[in-house]
Amino acid sequence: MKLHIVNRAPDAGRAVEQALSAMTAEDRLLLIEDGVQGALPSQVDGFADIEGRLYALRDDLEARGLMGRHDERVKVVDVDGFVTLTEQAERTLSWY
Amino acid sequence: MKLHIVNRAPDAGRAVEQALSAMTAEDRLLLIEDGVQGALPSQVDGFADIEGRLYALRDDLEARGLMGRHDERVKVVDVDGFVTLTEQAERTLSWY
Amino acid sequence: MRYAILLMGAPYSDQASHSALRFARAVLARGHQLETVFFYHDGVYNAARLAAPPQDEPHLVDGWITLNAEHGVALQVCIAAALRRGLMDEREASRHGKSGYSVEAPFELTGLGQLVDLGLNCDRLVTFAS
Amino acid sequence: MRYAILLMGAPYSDQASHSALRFARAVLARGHQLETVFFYHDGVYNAARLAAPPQDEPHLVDGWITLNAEHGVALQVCIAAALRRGLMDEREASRHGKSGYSVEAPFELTGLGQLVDLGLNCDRLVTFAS
Amino acid sequence: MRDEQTPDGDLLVILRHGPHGTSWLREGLDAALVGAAFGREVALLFMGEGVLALLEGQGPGALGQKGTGPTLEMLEMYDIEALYVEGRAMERYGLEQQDLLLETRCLDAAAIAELVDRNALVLTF
Amino acid sequence: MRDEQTPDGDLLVILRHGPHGTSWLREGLDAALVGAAFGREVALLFMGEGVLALLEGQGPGALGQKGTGPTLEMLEMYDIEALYVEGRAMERYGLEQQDLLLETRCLDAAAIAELVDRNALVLTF
Repeated sequence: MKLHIVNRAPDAGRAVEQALSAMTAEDRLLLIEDGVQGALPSQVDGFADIEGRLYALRDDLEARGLMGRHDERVKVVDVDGFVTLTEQAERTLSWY
Repeated sequence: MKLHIVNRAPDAGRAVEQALSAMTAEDRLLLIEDGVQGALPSQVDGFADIEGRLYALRDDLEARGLMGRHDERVKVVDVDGFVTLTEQAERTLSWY
Repeated sequence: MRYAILLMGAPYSDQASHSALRFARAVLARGHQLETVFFYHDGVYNAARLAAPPQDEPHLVDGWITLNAEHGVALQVCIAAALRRGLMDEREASRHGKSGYSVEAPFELTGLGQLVDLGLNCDRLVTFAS
Repeated sequence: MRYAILLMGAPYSDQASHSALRFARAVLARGHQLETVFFYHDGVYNAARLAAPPQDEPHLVDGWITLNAEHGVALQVCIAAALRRGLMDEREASRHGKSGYSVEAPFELTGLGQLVDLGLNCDRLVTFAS
Repeated sequence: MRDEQTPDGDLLVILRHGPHGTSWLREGLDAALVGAAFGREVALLFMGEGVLALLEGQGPGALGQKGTGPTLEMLEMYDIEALYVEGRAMERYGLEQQDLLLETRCLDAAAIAELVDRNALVLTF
Repeated sequence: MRDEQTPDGDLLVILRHGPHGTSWLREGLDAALVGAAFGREVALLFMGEGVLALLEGQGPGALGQKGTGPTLEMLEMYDIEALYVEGRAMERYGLEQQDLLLETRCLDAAAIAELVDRNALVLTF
């Protein structure tokens, strides 16, 4: 199992599309930085294929005033949780 | 009349969409740098609303091997032509 | 006409600086006046005096210096954007108690107000950004 | 576990450097070893020794230096990417006939091969980029 | 009587980047504040991700940018009152005026083109 | 006999940026060449705008990057022969194998996911 890290908004180019292409059925995806925009209910449909394996970083949601506005299907983790995700994954890939 | 300059690929975010929103019916649009990808026949439909007012920079087409592959509805200018366009326009706006 | 250029891209990492230099030369070649190149955002990295690119690549810093020497183009660097990014001239370095400096003449540190002035007083302001 | 971080974003201009530093601290706090932070692409600007950000903003360079001092994290800067961008240590400056320098210990200039080694030999390599 | 051809404003700053991820928003706001401090008539247009800058409940963020809240408060101090948002972006993010920190006017594409046309200087960030 | 669980390659470099506009392509290729010079098994995947790096007829470009042509020739010198392109990007740009400088294999999303899975180290540029 691998962890894919996306720091770009769904709007801002092809990072999300490319990450999704490269994921196997076990892989997880973590949204950080501007990537957390993808956790908004209006954006989250793009991640329907990986339901249950989509995460977003709490700090970055909070800084942007998006905590509480995010879709409930997104699992929120703090920085410790981010480290845990990298422990559990054999490898990580970043899409930016 | 204003000149809008776009240096991003149609793919790479909202620069093209935003430039088109901000254009009046006389304004012109010049594609430079990675923006010249927009001159490809497969991409140029996005500029249908400004036919006749769409330009692309020759140097950047050539460097990318796109000269000759571009759609014939795009007017190709060299750097001198770029300066001329800025002379003719009252103002320029850049979208990146 | 009187032109000014606003440059907001890092050198080498992307094409904005090269596009700006190419455009600057074409403006001058057509007999216009190029008042100033204003460096803002990551554009301020163009003013780093130690750049040593591989010999087969264009040397941007030298390109800017030539524009200044041959055509009197002012090279103005936003001071706040520069300081944040670790660029300062000798005066700012001593003010911040640092030894060494990374920006020197003909690049000059200046305030952001200068950009607004340029935009409103020149005939054309053309922006290149990453 | 043994971690390494690859950082490819300019400081201040975007969040990548801050994310990397935040992640680095969390990795260490959980008892892992953080072998190296490798600076590539615009990430090399993190090694500019003169940075003087406003006092109310986090000082990235100091953050990296603290990681090195307290946890022995190596701070490796790709030499080719650095030279292109006007960053060099005293040795490289004298080799290129330049006075002054912009990178100093604990940052070290190193080759890109080091990145491949880190990626293959550490348990985890995590990339932060702009 | 004012000439119809005269631009209405001195400076329009277009903000197209959200807060915290990059310094574009902050450096764009700085340009607007400087323009206003120099006595210019300044308007702001938030496009694309830029509309997120106006969202209530933001924190300081990793770049230590103090949240945009305090910066936006400075807009009032500097008498920058002409604030516009792109309607299409508001829709895309599912936002309404009540989600925003400041009172804005929502513009469609035609109104954006007109606003851009009415200002002597337009800077995009 | 080889263990099925063992990754097939040491290093996969994914190139997602076109030539000339930024230094990402060049700095990604440098990483691939260094990996190969150190005796690693290296594969390249061109995704999105990255497929344009393989286009015939390129010039040196404003960044003076010598065209990608000469750099791509180095791939052969360093025995980097596993070259892949993203099918979706080829389609988007209306490109065929015959438009490209080098022989590549065209992959759909499932094949990309598998390729990524089979390499010990994946670097994205």
